Amino acid sequence: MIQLTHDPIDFSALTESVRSPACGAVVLFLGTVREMTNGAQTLRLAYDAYPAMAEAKIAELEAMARERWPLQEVRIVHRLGTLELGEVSVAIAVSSPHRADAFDAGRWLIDRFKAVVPIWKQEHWADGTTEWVHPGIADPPAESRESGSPLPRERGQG
Amino acid sequence: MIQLTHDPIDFSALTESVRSPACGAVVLFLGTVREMTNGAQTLRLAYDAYPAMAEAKIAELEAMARERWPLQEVRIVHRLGTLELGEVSVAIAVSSPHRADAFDAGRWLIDRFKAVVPIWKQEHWADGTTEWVHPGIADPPAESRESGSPLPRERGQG
Amino acid sequence: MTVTSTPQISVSVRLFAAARERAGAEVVTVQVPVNSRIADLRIVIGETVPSLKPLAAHLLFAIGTEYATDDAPLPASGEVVAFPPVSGG
Amino acid sequence: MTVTSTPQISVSVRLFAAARERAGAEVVTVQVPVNSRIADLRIVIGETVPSLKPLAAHLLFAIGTEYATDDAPLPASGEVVAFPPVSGG
Repeated sequence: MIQLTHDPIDFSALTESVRSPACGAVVLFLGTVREMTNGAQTLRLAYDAYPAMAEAKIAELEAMARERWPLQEVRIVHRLGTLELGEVSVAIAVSSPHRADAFDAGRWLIDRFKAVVPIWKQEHWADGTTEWVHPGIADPPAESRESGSPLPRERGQG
Repeated sequence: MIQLTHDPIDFSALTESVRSPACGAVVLFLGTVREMTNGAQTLRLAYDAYPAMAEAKIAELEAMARERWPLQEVRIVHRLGTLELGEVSVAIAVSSPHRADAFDAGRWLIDRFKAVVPIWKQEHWADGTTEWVHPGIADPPAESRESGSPLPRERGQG
Repeated sequence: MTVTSTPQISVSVRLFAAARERAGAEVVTVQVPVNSRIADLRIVIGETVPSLKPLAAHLLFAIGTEYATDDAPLPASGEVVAFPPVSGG
Repeated sequence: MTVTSTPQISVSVRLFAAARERAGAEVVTVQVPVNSRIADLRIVIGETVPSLKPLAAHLLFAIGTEYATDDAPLPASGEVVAFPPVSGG
């Protein structure tokens, strides 16, 4: 199935596709584009990826989740390109006979996704600047507002 | 909004309605009618409620969740009447700036819902019998298959 | 000669799920001594409606739309709700 | 007179996100001594491409579609992927 897409994510179809009479529980997680981050206003986000590795890592995460929890269906989709405020960047849907497993697996999947899948977010701030988000390197919004920062503010592609 | 309904739950509209540019996370939980429970096969379920109290308790749960977590939107809907295998009995959708709060709140809401909201499930087993599910009174499927049980097997309304 | 007895009041108990099915009625009316509490009603229900006896210890009670614990006094309305443990979701 | 030097190999490093933007290129090619490991490449990248120096300590490396740790030998293909910490989701 498609794991990376430039089109809007059809989370309804995704949720529908994991439902099963074998299951008592479905958990859907949506990541959406938030306007405010630590007081800084976002206009939109751009997502870039290393697609082959991202798809391989997503497949690995699904396999690991299936080893840890009795999951019936697992669907993971991430969107790339430019996303407006409120749009869905990532959708993870899982189904399981019992709800504890569905919640645990859904949460583990998004946590691990954000740690290992090679996808990057570029903030397009309301002040007209852009900035790649790279956790652990710096606190991006704060740094971007300082002058003389050791990591000069990134300039966007558009 | 409608919290109890005899119609199929439109979980897509429910999810859509909690999305917000103020939020980075949406969690949707669906309870669905599972075919097998401890080896016993279900044909369908019937749900009954004490509607006024159920709605009051659902409103209370929403208010308590909003005190505990910074939630933007909360939607809780439970279906009543007869449900076929795989159909959605309950849908809980929450949105929050950050995902940990959305997961914690979603899980807390369904756990508390199942403990305090006056709604009851009646199993319609594949062997033609029916049985109200009342947690803590007995292990329903096991007991229902014994003769001479102190709680004689319930007979269904249809 | 007059037999003195504790004054009784009539309480309507609205039932749900297995309790309603066992009783064969949506509402049962029982007599309890004045100043009774929910705990007293629980016992009386089991004695008055034998089909509810196996459930009586497990029944949950509500007054209006609020749960009522065993130490709660019976309401002036004389209307109480009783049901077995919930199983929605 | 001949100057002896360690034999060098050429490594193509494919970049993403801030690393690509800083380098101004999707791929940079650097020379490293034979038998180098990822840790050596990390140092050479920072020295060869000054705009990547502030990122070098934070770069993640991959060979093909698998993460490669600092102790991993450079691949025979001479192709490596490098990017800053991921931020999808």
